[in-house]
Amino acid sequence: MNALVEIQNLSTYFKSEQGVVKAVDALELRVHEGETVCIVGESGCGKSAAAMSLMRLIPEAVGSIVSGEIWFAGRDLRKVSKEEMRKLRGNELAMIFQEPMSSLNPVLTIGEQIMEPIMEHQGLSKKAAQARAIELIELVGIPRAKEIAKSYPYELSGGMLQRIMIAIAISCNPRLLIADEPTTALDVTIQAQILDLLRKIKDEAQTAILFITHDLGVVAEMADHVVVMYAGKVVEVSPVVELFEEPKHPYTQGLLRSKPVLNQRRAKLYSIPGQVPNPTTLGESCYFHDRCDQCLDICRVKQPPLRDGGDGRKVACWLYEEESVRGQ
Amino acid sequence: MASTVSEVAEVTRPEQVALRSSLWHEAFLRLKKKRLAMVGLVFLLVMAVVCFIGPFFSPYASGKINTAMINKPPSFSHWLGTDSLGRDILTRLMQAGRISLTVGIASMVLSVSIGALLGALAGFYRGWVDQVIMRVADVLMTIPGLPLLFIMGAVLSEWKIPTDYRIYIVMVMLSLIGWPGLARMVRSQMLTLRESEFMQAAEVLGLRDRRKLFFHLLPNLTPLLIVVATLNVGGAILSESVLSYFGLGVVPPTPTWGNMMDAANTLIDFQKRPWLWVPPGIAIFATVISINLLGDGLRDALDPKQKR
Amino acid sequence: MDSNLLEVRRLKKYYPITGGLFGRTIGHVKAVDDVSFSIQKGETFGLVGESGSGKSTTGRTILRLLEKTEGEVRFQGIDVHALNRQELRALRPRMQYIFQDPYSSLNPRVRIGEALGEALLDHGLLPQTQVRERVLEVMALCGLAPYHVDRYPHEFSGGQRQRIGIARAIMMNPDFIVADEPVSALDVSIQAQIINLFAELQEQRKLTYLFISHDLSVVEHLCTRIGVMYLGSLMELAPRDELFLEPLHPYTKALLSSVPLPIPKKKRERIVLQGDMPSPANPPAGCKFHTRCPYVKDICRQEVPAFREVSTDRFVACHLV
Amino acid sequence: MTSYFLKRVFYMALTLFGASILIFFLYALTPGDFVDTSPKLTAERKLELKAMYGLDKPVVERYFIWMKNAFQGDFGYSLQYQQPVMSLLNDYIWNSFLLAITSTFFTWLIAISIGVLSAARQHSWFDALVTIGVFAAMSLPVFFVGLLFIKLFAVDAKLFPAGGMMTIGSKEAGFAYAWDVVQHMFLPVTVLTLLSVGTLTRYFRTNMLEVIQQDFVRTARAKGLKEKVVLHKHALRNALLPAITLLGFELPALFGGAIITEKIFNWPGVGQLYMQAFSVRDYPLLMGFTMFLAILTVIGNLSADLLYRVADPRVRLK
Amino acid sequence: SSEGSAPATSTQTATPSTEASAPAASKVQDIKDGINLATDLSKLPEAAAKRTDTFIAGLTEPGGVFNPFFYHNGYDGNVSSAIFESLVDVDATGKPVPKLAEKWDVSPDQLTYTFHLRPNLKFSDGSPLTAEDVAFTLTILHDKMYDGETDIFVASIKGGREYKEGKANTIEGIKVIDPQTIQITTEKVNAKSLVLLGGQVLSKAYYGKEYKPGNLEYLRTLHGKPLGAGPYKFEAYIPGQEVRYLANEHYFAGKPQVEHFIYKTTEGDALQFIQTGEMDYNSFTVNSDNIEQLQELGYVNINLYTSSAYSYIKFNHSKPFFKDKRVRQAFIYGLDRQKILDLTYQGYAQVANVPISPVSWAYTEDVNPYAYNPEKAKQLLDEAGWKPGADGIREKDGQKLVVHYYTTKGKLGEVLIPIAKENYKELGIQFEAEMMDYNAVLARTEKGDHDLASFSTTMLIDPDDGVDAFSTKKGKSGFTGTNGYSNAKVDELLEAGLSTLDIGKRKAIYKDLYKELSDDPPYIFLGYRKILSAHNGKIKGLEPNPFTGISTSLPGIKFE
Ligand SMILES: Nc1ncnc2c1ncn2[C@@H]1O[C@H](COP(=O)(O)OP(=O)(O)OP(=O)(O)O)[C@@H](O)[C@H]1O
Ligand SMILES: Nc1ncnc2c1ncn2[C@@H]1O[C@H](COP(=O)(O)OP(=O)(O)OP(=O)(O)O)[C@@H](O)[C@H]1O
Ligand SMILES: [Mg+2]
Ligand SMILES: [Mg+2]
Repeated sequence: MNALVEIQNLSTYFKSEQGVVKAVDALELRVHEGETVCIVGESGCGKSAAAMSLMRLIPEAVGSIVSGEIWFAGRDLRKVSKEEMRKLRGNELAMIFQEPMSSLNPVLTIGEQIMEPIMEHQGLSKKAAQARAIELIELVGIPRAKEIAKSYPYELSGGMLQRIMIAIAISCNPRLLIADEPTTALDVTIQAQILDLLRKIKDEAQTAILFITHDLGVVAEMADHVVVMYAGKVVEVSPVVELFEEPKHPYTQGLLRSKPVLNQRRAKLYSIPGQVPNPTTLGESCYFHDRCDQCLDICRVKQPPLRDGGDGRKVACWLYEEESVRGQ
Repeated sequence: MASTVSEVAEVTRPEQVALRSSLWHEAFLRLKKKRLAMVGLVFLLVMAVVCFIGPFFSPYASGKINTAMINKPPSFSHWLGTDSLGRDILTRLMQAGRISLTVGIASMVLSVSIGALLGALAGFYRGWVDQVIMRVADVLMTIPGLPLLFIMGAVLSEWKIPTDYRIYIVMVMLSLIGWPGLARMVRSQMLTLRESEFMQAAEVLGLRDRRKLFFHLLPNLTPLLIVVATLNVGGAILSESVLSYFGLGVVPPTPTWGNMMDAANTLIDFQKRPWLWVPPGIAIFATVISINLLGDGLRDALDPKQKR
Repeated sequence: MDSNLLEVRRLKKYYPITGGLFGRTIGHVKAVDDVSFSIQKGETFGLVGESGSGKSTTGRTILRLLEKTEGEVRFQGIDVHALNRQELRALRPRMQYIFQDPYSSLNPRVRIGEALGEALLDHGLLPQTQVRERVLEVMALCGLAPYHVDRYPHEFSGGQRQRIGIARAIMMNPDFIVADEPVSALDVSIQAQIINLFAELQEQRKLTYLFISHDLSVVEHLCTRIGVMYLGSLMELAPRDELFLEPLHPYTKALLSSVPLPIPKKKRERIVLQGDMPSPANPPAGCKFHTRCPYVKDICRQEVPAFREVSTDRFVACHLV
Repeated sequence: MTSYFLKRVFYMALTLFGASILIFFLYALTPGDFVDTSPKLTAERKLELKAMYGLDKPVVERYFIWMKNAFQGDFGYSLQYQQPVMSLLNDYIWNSFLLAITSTFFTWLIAISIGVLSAARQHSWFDALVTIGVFAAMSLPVFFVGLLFIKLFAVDAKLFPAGGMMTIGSKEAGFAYAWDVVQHMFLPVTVLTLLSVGTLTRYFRTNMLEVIQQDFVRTARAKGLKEKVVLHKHALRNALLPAITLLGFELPALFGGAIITEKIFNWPGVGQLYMQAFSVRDYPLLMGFTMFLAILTVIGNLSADLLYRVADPRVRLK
Repeated sequence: SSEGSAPATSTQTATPSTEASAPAASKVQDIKDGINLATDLSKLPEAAAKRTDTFIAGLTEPGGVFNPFFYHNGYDGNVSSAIFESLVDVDATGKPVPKLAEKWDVSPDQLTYTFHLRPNLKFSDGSPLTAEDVAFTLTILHDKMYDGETDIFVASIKGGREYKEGKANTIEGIKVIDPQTIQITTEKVNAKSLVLLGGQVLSKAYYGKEYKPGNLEYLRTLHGKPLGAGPYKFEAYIPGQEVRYLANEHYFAGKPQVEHFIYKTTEGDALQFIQTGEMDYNSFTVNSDNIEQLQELGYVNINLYTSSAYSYIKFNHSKPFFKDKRVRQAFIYGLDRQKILDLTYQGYAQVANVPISPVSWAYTEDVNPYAYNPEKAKQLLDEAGWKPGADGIREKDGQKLVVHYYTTKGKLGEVLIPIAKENYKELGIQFEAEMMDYNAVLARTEKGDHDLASFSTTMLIDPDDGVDAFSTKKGKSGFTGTNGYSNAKVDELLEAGLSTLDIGKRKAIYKDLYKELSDDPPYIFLGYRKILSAHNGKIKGLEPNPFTGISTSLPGIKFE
């Protein structure tokens, strides 16, 4: 089956005063039509950078995609012109961000902000766009849509704003919806609502969703496939059930073990020692080696490749390599 | 927050133990990377050194009037020519630089300290302290600067201050005009800072006001103060020239860049004797630019949140 | 109960709302509206609830970082809100606060060593010469290395900064600490480290915590008793196990069922609450939860349910229980 | 109306009162008075005249007399011009106003355009050039730029008139007159604009830089909007809002700051009047002028504040 | 600027100098006093060449009070002088000549003046000008509410005081004999009375309609629409821009040939307007730079003449060290005045030694020239008991010889200060200078804060105007004030100089007076400078006069 999105060997580097930050390093990613893929990982591991690379929204002044291919519906997004890319954005590729409050323009009305992409991409008249906007507001489950359309962002709660963001994102029936931590800033009860809504959209429109989060609970609820990232690299790729049942990479294992889980109280939480490495001073070693409790000699000198286990799972860890390969 | 990662890792590296970092030292390191700012800094240093030391090497330092050498264009003996009284322009330019730089810097220091202190007090204590300070600031801001300078110039000369101190009067005048704008900015920053979490933390610790004010709040104003300060230096040098234009500045024969330019304030000199006004013009221009470039760089460099 | 370290009685905190073209006061945000509870020495009292439910306001009003509107806060029998500035300052070392955001709660221009030691100096608790020693000692306790002492906050990671925040709080040997969502801003892998540190310190120093969080799993892990807040009021208050095993209030139930569990494909009975939390400036009449309650009855719309003790040490405010 | 408004009005009154006291007493402290400037008068004659003008009364009393009249809208007669201060200001103020408004307009127009462009292309050569240009504009003394322009554009190139507000002796009216004035305005407006555009450009550039890093700009781009729309509709609007408050300070400052420009270009503005009044210590006129500026400032501030409240939905509807 | 054209003095022209320009080594050729004709009229800018019925002159800042007796701004005086005509005028040496008055008789006791007006005089509106109008004009000058700068009491008209104090309804000394004759009786002989009494004439019909003693308020509304009998009549005033005139067809000497006349408001040396041809006449700071520029233009007539004013540095005579005249003499000997003038005016000024300009009939060179002589100065100081102290500064009775000098901003100050500092340092005098605005200098010298302060007189018509400040009675008022100079012989001579109208006798008296003043100097006389103006070479008949500027020749100008 052909994937809707296929990212190969994508690297995005940022320039910082300290040096080059390899925010995304040889990323492999595949999203099929109607599928939800979750990217998990700690803050700064490059999740957003990956999403922004896909949208080609990395600000030129600070960073750029240095290599790789981004295939979207048969086209390499790295090769399309700026103008074409712009026409894709908001149309076939849509994105929702983490902070709904700051992601909406404070001085424009909600209605206006929803109408913009509709008018831009679908060429609807102002009137028609207005009607469509109100429809969309209702669609994402907000009552009194007409009034809401006339209000300004600060007048709405975070949950409502995030729904507005979703309304904007789905306004042009995108084929891929990228959600960058859409619920992190929200409360659990609101999060439940939003997750419900996203599931509904996915089911109804067969929209593919690239869902970024660091909450394993959300991953378990939303994902079909999971991509675990660490320091810009993919360390594990797996269907969701298998991942939670049998995490392979020590980092994934650590993550799962260190999260306190409701109704599963333990006397002491497991904690991964140390912290995420500085992205500018990464060497040749496995980036996780100094926090890993199963660290091998080779881990300190060589990076493990992302190996396809054949069962639909991939992992980048020397523990799963043949002894012979390891020995090299 | 995107800034975490880069700051994290080095901490774990023991080889950095010995490096006792200082904010200023770091700031300097950061500053060194900003080319424009360094150009500004180097230029200012050179300018200062030349102005303060240069005249000692000049054969014309006494400023003696030479009727035989009036309005001569640059030549080997007078590198930048002579003025309408036959004085060496280069020497005067350097002597003027001393005064102009001093006026600029001193009035900046004065107005920035007054503004920062009053603004900080107003923002920190609020209540009547705030009311009094801000109302006075309002009043001063209500009256446009130039008319106020005229009056003050006339009033201050009445106070029989020896003419050598006239320059200090000029500085005081400029800073008396200059503080309210800054005080407002400082105050509004203080109001924000006051509510910041780290100030809440200071409150939890039960720290004294003095400590909160001078140890926690004021240092956080440095970026603002630096920007304002650098703008002020340029502003003060220019204002001095305007005051000179109106005869309220420093008394001749003491030269300043401002009154040197003003001396060439006729169409004739403009057309025929560029050596009279080009050097002081360039001096003011370059100094103001340098200071502003330096200030821009410094502000960025002093921001500890900016990564190296 | 004389083992009560802290007693909060009918505490209210209203913020005035200004607005309109001319910025006059047009109403009040009832951030904390009639909250009562007590905390015993040595326990960890958890306060959970959604954003805006008034958890932080409660915590800050207890420590008098905010002036109360009404009610009473007694700390070791002392009425905190009746003290003058000097007395309050003298009381400060005994009760401390840990902030949610480890980034903004440290002054970016003050070295860690100074940030930790300054209070000791300012209160004259230790002579200058011994301060550094003590700082290093506490830093070690919180898992910070001695060489960190002369660094600036921006040179630390989030987890380390939160350790610094904790170190600062315990520096003066307080009896009581309000921890306001201390792990929410941290990464999963770091969260566990900090939660463990809280537990360790409590054991060693016999600390009493008021632990504020919106993450029920964290609260479950750390707290002995838990209060559930909604719109400025306590809905339910119970010992941990009872609350998690048998929640009484419909809100507590909904909250518990909303937490996503890291167990894929597990089918749970889920209560998805509709709508948002109403504005605390204009709370619904009757039971504040009635607008979102799946079991709402007529009485809920009319009468405010009393916050009553339904069994030993279990309190709930619901007409249906 | 509401307490906020009342408070503002009260502060305005307080500020004006403070300003009037300050100015009056400063003027009183300035050596010399109107009568002293007359070179030909005998000592007795001077005393007579001082009594006639009330200059012999104690300062405090003079202040209260002035205050009382001012309250009744009577700013007195100019000593030198023998005309009511108000009608005198009226003769000159509009000329200054014309200059001030026009140059404010261009200053903002240019500052906004350059600010937006250079922020959009941060770190480009254009941006660097703008930075230097901005500082350059901020570091030249007015009289210098003024003279330079007269020499270059009026005397040498003969492109524009050298000064004044209309062709001498011109009896044109209507459009021809307007065109004449526009030509005469060109140089002074350019100078004024040049001198104030720097600071404002800097301000807008910084503002824009801040705004374009905000999340909602990213959202706008993610929506696939044209870059022009992103910059002008989304970013600029947000960058403009806080600047409204600046506008309140701008205009009065321009009046005060145009004094030199008016002098150099022979513009029949109020700055000239002020200078003249100051040199002969024409107190009623001086007080009238400064109070005019003070009132302008205070009203400017208030309206800018109100405008801001109307323009910014966040403040507006709360 | 107006300096060259002011018949009345402006408050500004009294400053030592408001000019600011740098002299150059003199390349100027063939420039002589008087009018230097244009060399190349073909260079005349188009704008100027086209203009044939409008004469445009530059004037700094007229203010709108166009009444010769009420203005407070000298430039308003210039504006008025084209509109109003006087009975008696003065010629280029300051001697009275007939104007509206055909002739006048002075009684043998020199107390009564009878003016005979020309026949058929008319104001510009066609109404007749009679002796009644003259009487009215003199009367309102005596009104108790009169606040102008004309001091009519100098003439001591009989009954004037009574009128002012309200004790009389008319002034006894003013008698209208017939419409063409008026007789004025004074109580005291004063050589200046003739010109004062024969001043400009206001129309009683126009200005006197509402007049009641003690009420001059109504006049204010007329200041902006003047009516007189001068060569031009007022057309319009555009504040800050220009004053426009039309030729007066009722002018006694015939309607001027140039129909329009405009005073354009300009600032400083407005050379640019001459260069663009927008203006026909303007005056300039005198220096070789300006002259050279004007000569280069080629199409202007350059007028150069010596001013009737002189500049000086006044001593504060209340200061103990100036009580000794040897000290004052030393200050004069020790100051290189020639150098100061040379640097300031580039050869267009001469050192002054008497308080009257060389253009006046009273001028003499028969006094001590006080040539620069530091040795002599030192000797005088030694004699006076001022001995050099350890730091080189002279002292006496423990007091150091430190003098404070006040001046206004300007070229003269810029040159004088460094030179004086140098010169006086050599003598052992510490010289401290300060610059302030004119009004402040005035106020502070009046208070006696200064030791030295420099000023320039206004235009001096009568020699007495240059010396009256030295009278013991006069004392300290104004910029001429001496703060206590007193010399019995001077007083006597001053009195004598005024008490005769005979110029021959007066000449002798002033000569004695100048000798005495040279010996016991009240001031350091600095110099007489020249006045420079230029006008479109196409214009003929324009001959600026040191006393009245361009107004005298206005009626006769024409375009070639
Ligand atoms: N504009 C930028 N300039 C320089 N470095 C950047 C920039 N944006 C991101 N980075 C760096 O790139 C790396 C990846 O950042 P990214 O935002 O993709 O992380 P993330 O996984 O989305 O984290 P979070 O969970 O905090 O959103 C980080 O090290 C970050 O510091
Ligand atoms: N300074 C303030 N002025 C006005 N209203 C405020 C202020 N601080 C908080 N509030 C309001 O009071 C209510 C309770 O706020 P509080 O911060 O206590 O909630 P919280 O439970 O801590 O929420 P969170 O989880 O977001 O921290 C909220 O509605 C908030 O908007
Ligand atoms: Mg992210
Ligand atoms: Mg909170």
